[in-house]
Amino acid sequence: MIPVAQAAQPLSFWQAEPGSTRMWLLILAAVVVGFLVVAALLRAPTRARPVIVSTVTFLGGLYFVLHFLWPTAQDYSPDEVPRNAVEGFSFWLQGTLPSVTAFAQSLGAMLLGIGIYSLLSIHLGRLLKRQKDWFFSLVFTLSMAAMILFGYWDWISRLTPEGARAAAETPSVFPHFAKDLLFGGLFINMDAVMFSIIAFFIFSAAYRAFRIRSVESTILLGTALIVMLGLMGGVVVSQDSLLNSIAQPGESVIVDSLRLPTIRSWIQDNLQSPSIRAMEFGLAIGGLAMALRLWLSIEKGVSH
Amino acid sequence: MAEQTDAPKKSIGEILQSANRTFLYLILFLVVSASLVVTQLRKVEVPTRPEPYTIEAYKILRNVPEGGVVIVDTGFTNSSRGENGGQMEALLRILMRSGAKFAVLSWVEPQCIEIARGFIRRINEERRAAGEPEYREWYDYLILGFFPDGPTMLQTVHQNVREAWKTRQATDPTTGEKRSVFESPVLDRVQRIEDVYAYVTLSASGTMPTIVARIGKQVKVISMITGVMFPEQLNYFKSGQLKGLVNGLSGCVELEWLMEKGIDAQGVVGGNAPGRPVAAAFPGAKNFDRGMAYYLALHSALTLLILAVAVGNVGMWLTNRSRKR
Amino acid sequence: MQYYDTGFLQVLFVLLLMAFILFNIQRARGGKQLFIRRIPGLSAIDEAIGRSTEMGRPVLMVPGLSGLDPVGIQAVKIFGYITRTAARFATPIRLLLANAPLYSVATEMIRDVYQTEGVPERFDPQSVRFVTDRQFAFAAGVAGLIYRERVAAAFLMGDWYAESLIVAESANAVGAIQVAASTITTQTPFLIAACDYVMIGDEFYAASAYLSREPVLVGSLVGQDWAKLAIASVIVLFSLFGSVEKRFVQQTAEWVQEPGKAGEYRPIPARMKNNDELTPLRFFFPRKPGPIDPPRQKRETAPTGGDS
Amino acid sequence: MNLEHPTYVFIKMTAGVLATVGLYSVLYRETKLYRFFEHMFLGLAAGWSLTAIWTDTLKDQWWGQMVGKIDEQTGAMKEPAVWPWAFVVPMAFMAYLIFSRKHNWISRIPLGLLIGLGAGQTFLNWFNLYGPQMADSVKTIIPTTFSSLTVPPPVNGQPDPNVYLSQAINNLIFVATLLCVLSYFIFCTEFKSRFLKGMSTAGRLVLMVGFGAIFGSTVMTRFALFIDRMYFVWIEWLWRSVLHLS
Repeated sequence: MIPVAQAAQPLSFWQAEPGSTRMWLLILAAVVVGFLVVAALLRAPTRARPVIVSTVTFLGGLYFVLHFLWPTAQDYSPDEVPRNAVEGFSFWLQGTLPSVTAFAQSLGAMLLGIGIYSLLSIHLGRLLKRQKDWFFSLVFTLSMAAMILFGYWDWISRLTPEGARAAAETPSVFPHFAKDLLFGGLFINMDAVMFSIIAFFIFSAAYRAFRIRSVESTILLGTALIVMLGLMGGVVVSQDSLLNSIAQPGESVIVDSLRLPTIRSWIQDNLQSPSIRAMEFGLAIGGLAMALRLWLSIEKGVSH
Repeated sequence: MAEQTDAPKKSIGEILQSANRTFLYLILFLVVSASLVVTQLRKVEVPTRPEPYTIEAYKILRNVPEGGVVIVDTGFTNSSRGENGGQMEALLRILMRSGAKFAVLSWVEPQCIEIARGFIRRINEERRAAGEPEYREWYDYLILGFFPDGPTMLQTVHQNVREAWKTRQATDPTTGEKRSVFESPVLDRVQRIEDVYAYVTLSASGTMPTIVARIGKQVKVISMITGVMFPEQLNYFKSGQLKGLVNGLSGCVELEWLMEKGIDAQGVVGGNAPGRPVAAAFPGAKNFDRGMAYYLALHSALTLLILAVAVGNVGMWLTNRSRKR
Repeated sequence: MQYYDTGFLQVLFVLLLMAFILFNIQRARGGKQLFIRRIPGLSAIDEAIGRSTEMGRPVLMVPGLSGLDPVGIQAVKIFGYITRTAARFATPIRLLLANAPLYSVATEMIRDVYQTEGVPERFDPQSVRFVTDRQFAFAAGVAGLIYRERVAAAFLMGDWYAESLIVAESANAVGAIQVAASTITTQTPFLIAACDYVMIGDEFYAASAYLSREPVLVGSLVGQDWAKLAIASVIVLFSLFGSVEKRFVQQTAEWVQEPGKAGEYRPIPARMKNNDELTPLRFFFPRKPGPIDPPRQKRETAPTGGDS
Repeated sequence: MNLEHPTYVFIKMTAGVLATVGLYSVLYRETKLYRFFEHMFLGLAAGWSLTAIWTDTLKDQWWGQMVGKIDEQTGAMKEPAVWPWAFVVPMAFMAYLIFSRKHNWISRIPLGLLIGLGAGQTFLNWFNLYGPQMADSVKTIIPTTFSSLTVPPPVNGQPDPNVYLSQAINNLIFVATLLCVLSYFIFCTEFKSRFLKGMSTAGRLVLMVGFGAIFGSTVMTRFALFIDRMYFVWIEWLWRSVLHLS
């Protein structure tokens, strides 16, 4: 529960009373000002364009670079007063982090429409012009419309606070079932089907590609075989009992090191781990370099 | 897709090397279906030998002190139910039988929460049928719900767990009121994340590093993962960032096996050395379930794969030999 | 990043890696000729496009599930080089994406390629498509397109997860030449099994430098090599130092830190050091400082959320 | 009536079985049946994304912050409205200018901002992610005792601080493997010396070991998911729901 005292606290310039006229006016003003800025940008000279884009990119990155470089105040707590300017700035950085991540997510989320536009332009175009496969575009459009319709209907009638209150009295059954059938019955199942179909493809790819042609493919095949056998409990246990007839566990180092899980974990510990790790280090540095080039806008073709 | 098979007649070697895709798919389909039906009819129990990382996970989960809190971070949907589903069932059984309290959250997808609810309901039904007390929401477990921005939530958990989940509420059945989750018997003693006994993540994707990077030093993190993610995560177990690891379907069977056999005072799985066991078994309870139901089919599918590769190689060898002549 | 104890060394280390990269970019810009070794998969690009042109079938490019991050942009950049060749021969392309922001960037970059090649009319906006952001719906869509359009060449590069094999085997079934590179190491073996050429690990990042020979990229690649050497040296030197320390130096004091107090060393009888007590590891695991002194004051009223 | 109703559960499962048959049909070849289910799948996915984007992300992360929150019972303010969130709208609009022939450059501003934020996070998280992995790669390669070749079992549950010969050798192999693979990923020099050339070749071979091991363990997952699907069709649907067998 939020203490009542907080409601009486004065609001800063950036805040407003929820639902008040002032809030809606300020929101409207912000949108208008934003669009005026866009209108001004439309007139930006060609030369200035890359500069604007690089500056924005740089500032975006700078926020996290400051997080990275600025000494972090120990035990940050929003209800304490920083002791000095260094701590004060760190407090600001830590306090704004949730807003900045939420901003990036909201902005990214709003761009989904661009993708949906691309999809619809293809399918509606095909549908209206009755091109080849127009029927399937119809299937696409209808399933999408149905999912949106029942998705929101169900959400509004059941999952929003107002809806939940209404649903407590008269449960709205239809949208709930329709959404669950589309989402839980079809969509989730289709997801699972496509995921499981990989088993077939692994089977055919392995059959076709795993031939003992070169040293490399032999090594790959051999290791895969050992690991697969080691995953089969039945094989492991029978090999164990076979080896136990030669020497009990702990009696002979040589016999013990022939056991499948031992070989498997030795390979994984001493060869797989470091080799994958080294590869990851390479990728990590590649990513770091790319991030650096993007941040400073020295990667050609991205910001200009 | 079907390959043209007229033209000059193929040698045996070439035939062995060029089996039709559709034919391969059909065999796999038949073999797996048959194994499942056989398991269902005969209740086959294929033996296994638990790995050290599964044993560590079991030790921690089996020894949650009475009333200790475990966070269950579920990140799987029905598409990886084959591996994560069995792990979830085993996890819930161990926690409920050890009397641990747990809180479920997700930051992968909202439906993960619904799926987890389904699993809790199923295990509860099973407990009711066995005459054991049911696990009650609010008193014994909590659903914290979905967090859209996991990394930030975890970062806040690292600093202040009460701040991170402060908006989350649950219904108190005694009054029917919505109250803060921190007033429930599950979380009321949790002031900091260090007060949580363990943090278990079930996932089909690489969410674990995000968790470990933020709270791995404060709480024991156990990862239950699909076989795909395993080699990558093994590094984290070896570097001590993960305290336990369960590897896909085989890990799930190992957990079921450990629940059946236990670890004795000497640390031997299934042994019966005198003294207090390192992690006891649950004798007589339903320990084998989904993991074991799939295990025979896994064996036959893997054997089929190995056979197919062998056939291809024999074919290549025969062809090469006839060419050399 | 916290600076207490040795924590600042971590910041310095990352800054050092960044400095290596920037220094070499500067060096390459200054006209220094730098060498790059051959990357096998990349020589196949022209061959694959040539085949597509002959057969009159499209070239497929997919960055997997990459988002608007360094990986996704790198993938689209490589696709830009492929598109340049395709644009010259008027070979149709299909670039399919699973992320809307990356789709926007890719549309811009591909349009640019056609413009710089002087054939803007050959750019078909529908050749760059957003499919869906759901992993397996994406796989189903891409596989369907592969079968229907019978692509002759497929370039799969970027963050490829489980869907890699669905796409790669479908492309194999229609007889396409495939060049792949996944930054997700767990997928590389499947791509090796299903594709004709596979770039391993950060060959993916080296690809654009290799293809374009732009000084910035080549310089950056040299810097990346230096950074890898730095990591290797840290591991080797620390291993040697730690081994010698473990063998010959004994632990005579133990670090104790009680909650709410500053930590301190307390003397103990000499014993062999545990692995986590070796000096080099302090670089990775700095110690926490004691409580804040003097303590901070409380604010008079609780703040109402952060500024935005 | 709720979602647990047996008739409804059966309908839902049957829908799942139909979807399974439809999508698996691509294994035979790309038919109209597959195309139908593929387009339905894509449509549902697009529709779901458009639903979830509001309900899961924008509603709380953006709208909720912009208009604030009121306590439903008391009508008092719970969280103030932070109106500058409204600036996100014109910002997102700029990205939509990508469809304009003349002004498409403006879309690079919001995209550039997102790229910048993403790049910055890479620097911030780099050491957190890879530091511990480097730390774990630091190994002790000098044995401290020769009393036993292999590690003896623990006594009284106390960890033995000693490094035994076999451990030291394994650790050496670990570090050497890591170096070999790293050397394979050096792009900007041609290795002249036989030693370095050998290292990089060895690096490639060890990588193949790593890939083989990954292949082996991944195969299990893929098969497990396929088995699960078959379990759904044969046992959960046919066996239990259609034939009502136990």
